[in-house]
Amino acid sequence: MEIIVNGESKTITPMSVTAFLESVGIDPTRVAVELNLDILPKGEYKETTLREGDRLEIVHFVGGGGRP
Amino acid sequence: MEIIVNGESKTITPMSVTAFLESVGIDPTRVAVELNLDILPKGEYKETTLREGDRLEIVHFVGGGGRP
Amino acid sequence: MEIIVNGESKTITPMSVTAFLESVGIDPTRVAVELNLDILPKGEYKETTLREGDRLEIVHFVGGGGRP
Amino acid sequence: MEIIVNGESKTITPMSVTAFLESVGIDPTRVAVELNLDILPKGEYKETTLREGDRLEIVHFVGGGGRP
Amino acid sequence: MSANDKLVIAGRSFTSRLMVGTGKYADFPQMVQAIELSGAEIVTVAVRRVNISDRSKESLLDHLDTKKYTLLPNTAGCYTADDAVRTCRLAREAGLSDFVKLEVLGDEKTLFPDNEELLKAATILVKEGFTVLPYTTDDPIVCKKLEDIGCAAVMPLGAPIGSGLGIRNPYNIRIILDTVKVPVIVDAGVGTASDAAIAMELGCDGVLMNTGIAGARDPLAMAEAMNLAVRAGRLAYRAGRIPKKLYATASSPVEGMIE
Amino acid sequence: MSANDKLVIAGRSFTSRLMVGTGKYADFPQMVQAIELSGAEIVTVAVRRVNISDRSKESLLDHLDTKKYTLLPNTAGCYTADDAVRTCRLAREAGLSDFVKLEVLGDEKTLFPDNEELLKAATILVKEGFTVLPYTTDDPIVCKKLEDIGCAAVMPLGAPIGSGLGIRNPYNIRIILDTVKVPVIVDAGVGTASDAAIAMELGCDGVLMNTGIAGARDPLAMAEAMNLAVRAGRLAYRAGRIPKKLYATASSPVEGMIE
Amino acid sequence: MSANDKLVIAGRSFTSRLMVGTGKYADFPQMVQAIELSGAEIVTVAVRRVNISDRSKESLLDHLDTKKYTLLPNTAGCYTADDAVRTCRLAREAGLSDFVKLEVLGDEKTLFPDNEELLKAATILVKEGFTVLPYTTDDPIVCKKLEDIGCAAVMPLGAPIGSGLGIRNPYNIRIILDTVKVPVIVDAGVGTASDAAIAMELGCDGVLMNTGIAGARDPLAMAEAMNLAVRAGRLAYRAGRIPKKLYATASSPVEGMIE
Amino acid sequence: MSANDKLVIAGRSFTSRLMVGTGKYADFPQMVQAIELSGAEIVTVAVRRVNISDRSKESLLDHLDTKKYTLLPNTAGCYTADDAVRTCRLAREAGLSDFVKLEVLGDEKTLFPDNEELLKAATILVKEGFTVLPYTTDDPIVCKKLEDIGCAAVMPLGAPIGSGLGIRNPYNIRIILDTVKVPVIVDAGVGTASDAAIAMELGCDGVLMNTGIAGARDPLAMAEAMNLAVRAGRLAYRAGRIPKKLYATASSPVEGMIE
Repeated sequence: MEIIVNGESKTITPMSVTAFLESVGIDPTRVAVELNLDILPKGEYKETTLREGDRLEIVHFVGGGGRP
Repeated sequence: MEIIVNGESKTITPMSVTAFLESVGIDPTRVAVELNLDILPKGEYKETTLREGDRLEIVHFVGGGGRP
Repeated sequence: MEIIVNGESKTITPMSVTAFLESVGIDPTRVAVELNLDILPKGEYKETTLREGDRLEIVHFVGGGGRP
Repeated sequence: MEIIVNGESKTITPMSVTAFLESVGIDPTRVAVELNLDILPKGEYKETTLREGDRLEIVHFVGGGGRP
Repeated sequence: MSANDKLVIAGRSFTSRLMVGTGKYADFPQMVQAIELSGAEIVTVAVRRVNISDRSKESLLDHLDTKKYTLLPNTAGCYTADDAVRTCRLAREAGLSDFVKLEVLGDEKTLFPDNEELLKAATILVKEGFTVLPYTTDDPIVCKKLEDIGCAAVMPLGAPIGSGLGIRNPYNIRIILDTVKVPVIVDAGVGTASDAAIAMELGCDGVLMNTGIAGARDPLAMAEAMNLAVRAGRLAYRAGRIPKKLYATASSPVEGMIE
Repeated sequence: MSANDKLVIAGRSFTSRLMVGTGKYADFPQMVQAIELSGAEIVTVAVRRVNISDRSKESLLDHLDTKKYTLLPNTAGCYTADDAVRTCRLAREAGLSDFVKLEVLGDEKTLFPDNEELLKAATILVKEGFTVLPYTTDDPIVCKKLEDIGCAAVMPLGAPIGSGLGIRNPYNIRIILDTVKVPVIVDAGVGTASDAAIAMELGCDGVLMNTGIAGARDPLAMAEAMNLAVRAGRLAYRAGRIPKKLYATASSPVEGMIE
Repeated sequence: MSANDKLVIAGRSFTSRLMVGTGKYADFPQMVQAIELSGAEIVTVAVRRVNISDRSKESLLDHLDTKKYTLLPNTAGCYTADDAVRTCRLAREAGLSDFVKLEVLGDEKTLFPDNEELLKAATILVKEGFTVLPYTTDDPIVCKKLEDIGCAAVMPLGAPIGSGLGIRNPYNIRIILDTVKVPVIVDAGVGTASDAAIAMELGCDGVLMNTGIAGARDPLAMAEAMNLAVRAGRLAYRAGRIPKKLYATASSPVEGMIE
Repeated sequence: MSANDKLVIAGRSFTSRLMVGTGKYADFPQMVQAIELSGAEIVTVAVRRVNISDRSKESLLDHLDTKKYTLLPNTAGCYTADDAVRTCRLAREAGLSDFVKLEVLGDEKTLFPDNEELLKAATILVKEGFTVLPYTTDDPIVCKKLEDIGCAAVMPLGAPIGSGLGIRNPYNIRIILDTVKVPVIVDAGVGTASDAAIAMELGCDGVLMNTGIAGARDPLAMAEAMNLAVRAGRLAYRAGRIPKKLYATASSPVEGMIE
């Protein structure tokens, strides 16, 4: 099935968010996840199963945004 | 009857706005009139008769409001 | 004979300062003349005869020297 | 006899500069002495005897003179 | 050269780039003389209730020749968009034109504008066909929004009203000049002639002031000073000043130095 | 009011408080027009050797009406008291008056004055009956010494010659104004109209400039700008500006606000 | 004395009054060293999409000790209230605290804040329990509104982001300090150490910077300089500086001068 | 980095670039503590007559550890070259070194230096083997002459003594830095920490102050502030600040913005 991750479509087999993050090598403690525009609390990664057409935003902290 | 003119109540006999302005010695061409919060066009002064409880605002230009 | 005029040597026949100025086409009223480092008053141009080795400075006003 | 010390006249018996400094309780190592407008080197305090009319300037360091 | 250098606001053109207020003068004759000496063509006036009980007081319009001057009613003293809009509607009815100097103050102490309310009021007034000249802060983003709304000019403050501090932040004024296409008129802060000249040298299209003139020890002399200063600053802006350098070179020819 | 507000130097009075130089113009006609537009009455000129070999060049005096303008010969380019004194003597002989703008430069790079040499030259020239207008730094002590020597005015720099940096240190200028009684004329540094206005607002008696005008993209427009700016600054100084405050108060009457 | 002089934001107290960004460094080790030398306890970070395809890149959190530093996620790059709010929610989920540095930009060129959108976003975020530190202009009215909304501090710019122009308008900053009770932190504009000292001497509670340090030729030396400067400025503010005077008096006793 | 960044004067090197005076303190203990907190290694002292009649007064040297601090006797209060030279000779005899801070004042009101007398005194003292540190104006020509005479440093004022006006003319200081090779130490005018930082950021080699610290409400806090500020300014100067720009660019990466 197809999902959209950070704007790019990806083909995956049905799996939980936790499983997906592992599959792409992302440490769940270091990111925030938005599922179809709503924040997905870390506690719900495990029982949340990704569905066809889901839109995932996975973000983390990067350097920047301070001001001179 | 009673009307409110510029915040102060005044006792008058029923009359047109034109008549009222004359009665208080105001040149209609030099002012603007608001009747119950709506602008009263100069053209309507004559046929507009004041009613009990009407709120009149009569304003003109004064020095001020420029900025240093 | 030789004289030095504004730093350059010039060969002339003995003559007065007035004559010399005319010979080089200078209007005496527009300049000041220094003869051997001393100011030569305009009144003395006529009777002053140039001698071998005399140093003449002839200056005038030019644009400049104001400050922005 | 009379001498002038820092602008004030003082009556003393003939004595050396060292003796005088002791008499007024001044530590020689902490001051500089000018005798009749000439610097008196510390080494000469002992053998220098004060004479009638001598002008002594005795100075030391005080707080001040820095600039904000 | 100034002949063809007009200030154009909403299609109307003016020769003078100085606009003046009518407040704080000793009396009407002094006000009239000062305005005359300032050379201003646009004069701001406030809108206030007629005093019904005492009609003795003369009216401003007995003194100001409305053929000669363009009256610019202002909303001085309004603290909400609603008050300002209402005042503008009254002003249009009392006056002859659609021009209004829109100000919505945020605080009685500093008289800084409340840009949030200002934007609301400007939106309504432009829709109602007013020619809106808004008094605002030296904020390029707000100025751009005012232009996009359809204001005929933007009037950023140089410094707080009546402060006489001049153009506190010429950098922001320059950014505003780079950002909007409508005329930029410095409103508030001018304390002396050089302040007005500096505003014009930055490239502003005009300057509006009141206290700077009316509050001076000699308002008439200051009115004339401001008149000259605005023209001087405009001319200097157009003339193209010399660059600033840490040192420079003599303006005298070096050749021919006596030895 | 300016009618009776004259600049008086050594007993001679002038209506204009702007003095201009004659260097750096494209040609004589441009120079003449610029001087005309500046309104200046005192014009500084340099003293140089006549070119004997080539007499084709026109003379400055073919263009400057000496009935209309007071020529102020300067010692630009002199680096010692002796050179400056010698130049002044020649200038007096070449010209018609005792007025000289005395400058003794300390360094070709910055063109800062050498005050030590300046004081020597001024002492000699005053003794010889010259009316000495010395170009100096913004140093109150040197200015006081120049006054005590008998100079007719002091001309502190606003900034280095040709720098266009304006009045870099108004504090020193103010102290000089408190210190000397002779006229204080800012000489050097003025880059644009507001600089000239600021000098006058400080209380200076005049301003002298050359590059500020001649070096502008449009010298004629800048000459007019400087003319207006000096008058604006003088008027503002005499008018008595409003005090500066962090905030201020509205210039509109508060009574009678609509509710 | 600094011992008991803490910066308190939303009940949390900090010893350092300098906050730093994490952008523009050559590499993570340089960033970490610079932050260390700056003495900052609060560090701003941006929120961005994880790069799914390439996981090689190290994460910021591999380098920043979150026990030692308080991370302050920012909404840099957001141009609408909605984007900013959404970014803050993600930041809270990704991080550990409710602190957010809220910025809503009005324009890509100048990076000035859009205060209208900022006020909308702040209102929503405060309701959702965020501790909001908003980046805004030096506008006292907006700062007061942000305080009234419930922001934990206000962060007016000293000058445009990355401009290095310092505190362009100290007058407005002073008015803001008179107007709000929450901490005032200058954010943006600091180019060198004295800029930071000046901000603190005005009475500001802190300074936030990034480019000023990261963009310097030697970021580590500048980080140390800013650390010292902020402490110097704060100490000077508390020490109570001498008044400014046109002249003054010698600091040496006059009695006992040698003759 | 500061480790190897020494101030070298006449072959002697110092770690601190701050020099302080000893006047105007409440009492000796406060003076000693302030000097300690300032981190200064060079301390200026005045030379005065011993009070013969009343020997009760403690001596400065009872409090200042001359092993720890280099005493720099000054000629404060001298108005002629002769007085200054005489005072220096006495100072050398009273003290241990050839270092003297030479000042010859021109006027009791402003305390500006008299450079003409200063140059005379400096010439004599250098011949007599003194290490001369002259207090002068911000005049590049005089500074060059002082260097040529053989002075070990030049100490231009930032502003009049005790004025607290800071560096009034940074342009002149920069020109002086371009003109001389000996250390340039700003002496006089510093009123608060940022003033000291600015002096160092200009590239000056050091700063000397007294009233700025001693006159503060809390001299100890200000002493520490100045200590930090001088180090901050020096570090910033060496770090190489970011350029100033009218606008700038965000310090956050644009790629990866959430949509």
